[in-house]
Amino acid sequence: MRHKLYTGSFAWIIQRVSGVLLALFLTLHLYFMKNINGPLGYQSIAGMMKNPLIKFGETILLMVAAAHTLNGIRIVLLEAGAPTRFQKPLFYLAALGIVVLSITGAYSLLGGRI
Amino acid sequence: MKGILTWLFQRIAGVILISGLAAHFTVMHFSGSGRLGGFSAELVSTPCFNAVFLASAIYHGFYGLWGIAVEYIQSKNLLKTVQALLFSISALLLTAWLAA
Amino acid sequence: MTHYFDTLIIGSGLAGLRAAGEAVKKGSVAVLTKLYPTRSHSGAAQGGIGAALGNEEPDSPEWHFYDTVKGGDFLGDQDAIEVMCEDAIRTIVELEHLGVPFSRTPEGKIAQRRFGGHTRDFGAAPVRRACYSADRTGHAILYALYEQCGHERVDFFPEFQALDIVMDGNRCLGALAVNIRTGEIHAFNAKATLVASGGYGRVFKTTSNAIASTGDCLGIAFNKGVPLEDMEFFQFHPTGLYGLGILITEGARGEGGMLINGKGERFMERYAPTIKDLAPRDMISRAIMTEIREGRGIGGRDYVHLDITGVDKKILNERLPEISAFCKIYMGIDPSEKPIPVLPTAHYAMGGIPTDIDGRVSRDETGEVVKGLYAAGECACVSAHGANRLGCNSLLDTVVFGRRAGMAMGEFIGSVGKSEIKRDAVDAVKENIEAVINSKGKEKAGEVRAEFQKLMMDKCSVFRNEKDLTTLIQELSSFKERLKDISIKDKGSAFNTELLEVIELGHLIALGEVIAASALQRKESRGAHAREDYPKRDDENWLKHTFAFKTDRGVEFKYKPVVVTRFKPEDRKY
Amino acid sequence: MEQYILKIKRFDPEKDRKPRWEKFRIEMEFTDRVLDGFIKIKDAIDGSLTFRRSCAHGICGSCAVKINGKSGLACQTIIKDVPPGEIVIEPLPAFPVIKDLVVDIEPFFGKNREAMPYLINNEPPPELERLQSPEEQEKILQSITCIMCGCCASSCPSYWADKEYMGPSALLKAYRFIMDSRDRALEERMNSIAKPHGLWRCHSIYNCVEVCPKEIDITSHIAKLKRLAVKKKLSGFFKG
Repeated sequence: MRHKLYTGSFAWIIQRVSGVLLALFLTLHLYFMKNINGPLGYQSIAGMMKNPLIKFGETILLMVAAAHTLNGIRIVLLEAGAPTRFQKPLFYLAALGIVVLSITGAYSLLGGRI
Repeated sequence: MKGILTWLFQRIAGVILISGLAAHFTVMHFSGSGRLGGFSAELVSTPCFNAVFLASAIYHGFYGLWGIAVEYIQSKNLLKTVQALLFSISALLLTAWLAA
Repeated sequence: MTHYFDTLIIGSGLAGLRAAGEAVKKGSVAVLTKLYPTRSHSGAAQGGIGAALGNEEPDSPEWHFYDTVKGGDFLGDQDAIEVMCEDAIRTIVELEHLGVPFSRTPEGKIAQRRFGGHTRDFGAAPVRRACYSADRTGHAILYALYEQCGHERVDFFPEFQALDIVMDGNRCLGALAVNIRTGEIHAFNAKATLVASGGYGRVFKTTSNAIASTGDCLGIAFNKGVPLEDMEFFQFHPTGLYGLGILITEGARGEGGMLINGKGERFMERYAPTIKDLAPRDMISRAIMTEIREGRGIGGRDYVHLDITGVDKKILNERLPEISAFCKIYMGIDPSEKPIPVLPTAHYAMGGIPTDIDGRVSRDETGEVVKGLYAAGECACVSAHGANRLGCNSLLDTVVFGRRAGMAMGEFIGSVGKSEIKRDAVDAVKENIEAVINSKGKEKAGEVRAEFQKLMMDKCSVFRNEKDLTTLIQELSSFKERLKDISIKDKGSAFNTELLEVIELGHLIALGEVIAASALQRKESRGAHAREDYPKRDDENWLKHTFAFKTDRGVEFKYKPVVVTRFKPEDRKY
Repeated sequence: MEQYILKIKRFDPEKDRKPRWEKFRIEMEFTDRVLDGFIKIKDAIDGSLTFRRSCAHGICGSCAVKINGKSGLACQTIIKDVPPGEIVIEPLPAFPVIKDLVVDIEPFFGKNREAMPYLINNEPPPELERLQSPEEQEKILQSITCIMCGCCASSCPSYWADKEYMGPSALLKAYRFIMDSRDRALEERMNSIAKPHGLWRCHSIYNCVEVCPKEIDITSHIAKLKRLAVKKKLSGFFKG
């Protein structure tokens, strides 16, 4: 039997996984943007961006970034002195924020504009 | 005493990224006019903003990976190698972008 | 494996650690413990450590001296008591400087509270004498001493259980111990050996003592011909959590708690009109048992209530957090709202290995010493507590006499050469172990132990009489037979706790026999020893210490006069 | 009396190559402790069941095990507080198993020693006690209640991953002395904890707080140390 999964460790796993994904994305993003004038060319990139699969990927990216950001704010607040009794409520708040951001973001990216 | 400032910068970089990302996203993706609230496309594309934003992002990301490496890699040699690799990639990315 | 040390200390409670801190100044020190040093039952001491600091109200070591003599029903050796009470203030200051986080007064001095039997002006009214760290005083001191010892390069051998103390004629050579983790026997050669292995409350069914408090070293020493002093005196703490025996500190009454019977009366007013619920423990335990016997338990049942609902909640949180937690966890009771069901619980052995005030073990009633063997703490009987120990004097005893033993050993090791434990001593211990492992008997250790503890509880606890004690002694001889008939399932060598429990049970039964025999021969009531058939104290015939010896004919007794210097025996009224 | 099933992870180093599960059916009172269950099994069913125990009321810290996936003291876990059904018992995670429920706790104690757990004050001592106001003591009040049972470390994901991480209890120990108004070794202690395998491996996961049998708010104590380290570093900068 694995160790019981508490809110705090759940938040930590999200933070870890999203962090690694974002670092990976950041590296690729910077690499491709730098080589934009290279073999791929701006046009092909711009064309790629219209691909629904890429749009979907961007939505996921937004969700991951939102999760990392909001939970990051939670950790910063807690380490700055927010009392322990707030750690779970803060996580629920962050989770709510992630959901809201994801929905609005997805709507904006996949559909029209806000 | 080791790691105090690097740890602190991770938090500071995080906070910079939050505001930077907010500007980046709002201006680039959500606002058709290239202007939203206090952010403008001009601000977002100034070299200074870019440099700080980029440096923060690279620092935050790679320091995070560095920390994970410290925790999960038991072998001292492997850890050193991985850390050197992380450092090189981040330095390369940063210089390549700042040079432009 | 063989080790050589200047000083060997068996037990890592307060006495052992304090002695180690002292002995390490003069030579190498090994501390053996069958647990980990921080797991010692010293850490469970709650209420306080006594010293006439006078931080909260006027106090004097002389009053402390008097209270201790009177609390011990005049059986304590007054030279030892004087040493302890005079040294108390220095001891507390020393502990404070070592880092013990004592609770504080608003001015930042060490806070003190009332405790049973501690009075001002020779019995006039309760006095604040117990220095405390909330209700975790033992824990706070234990950690400070352990941490300092670690710092001082004392060699710790955790999870090493002593199996034998090796003697060569009248000289102690060291001890044999098993490394519990591997099952390997280690020989510890030492110029000086300190027994600081603590109490043996596990001879009784209901006890505040740890499961590890089995008095192993007393059993070993007794086997080796060392007498045991005053074993009939076993203190029952009046307020053990009903059914569990977990201690509720006297500090709870010191802070204003009171005992209530089934009729809602504060019955201690009848037994000790001056200091009521802060009377010495033996008196309160008897009072509770009397109330219950006469049908005034709560709802006619076998317990009374400790009511601390009147104590300010803030004080409860600050000064008694631990017991509040116990009550919530184990009884589902919030003591700030409901009274706590309590019953006397076997708590402290006044008797033990006889020593002088420097921890040297006596070989007989004349005070002849065993060379190189020392004892301190609950397992020893300097006789600072006489027939009944006052609350908060035990921690004081361990630290004061632990330090003195440490200093004495430090001096002694300069005067003798290295010792060398012979091979056959090791072989004998191995044979004993083999015998237990290979036994094909049909008894189970757990059952034998449970029956033994219940028997001791029924026949030899708060009240005693000749009929019960005689039956008890007869039945105990059958237990010695049953012990040999115990077989175990675990035949391995690594962490074989089943084997060690059988060995511990052997010591418990041996000690039970000594307790019963000692109780039977003392025909008077004094302190914790209450004989229904001899209800009066008899100074003419019994103002003397009992020395029990192991002989082929069974336990035999000799006597040693009580040292009376300052306070002549008087009526013990509160 | 009710029937309970204790499912215990067992390992005998002299017989087993890997741990195995064993189920024991025992009668227990509603108010019994899990430790009472162990003792019942050892006394009546299988004497070879091996576990540590001593005080049986949550002050010695011997009997920490994993109960239904949560690190805790067997003597402080009452049957009625455990969800009905099988009770799953394992040795503490993160420590090497010696036998059955006994783990090697030596490295854990070693890490506590890294934090220099003893009061350091080389100023000449006053004749009586060093004064300490109740407010000053308030700061260390929670931290002194630690019983070194190992529950915190054994449930910390950082501790699981990083074999060199000091762990929550060692950091708490450092806190206890750093915040003690009588201690004079702030610099050395800061050096002993502000290092890659020290303070910075705490990610405020709060598992230690969830399991601590003494209900110590360990994470917030560690967060205070982080803030103190930053403050000390920055003030060092401004002083030159």
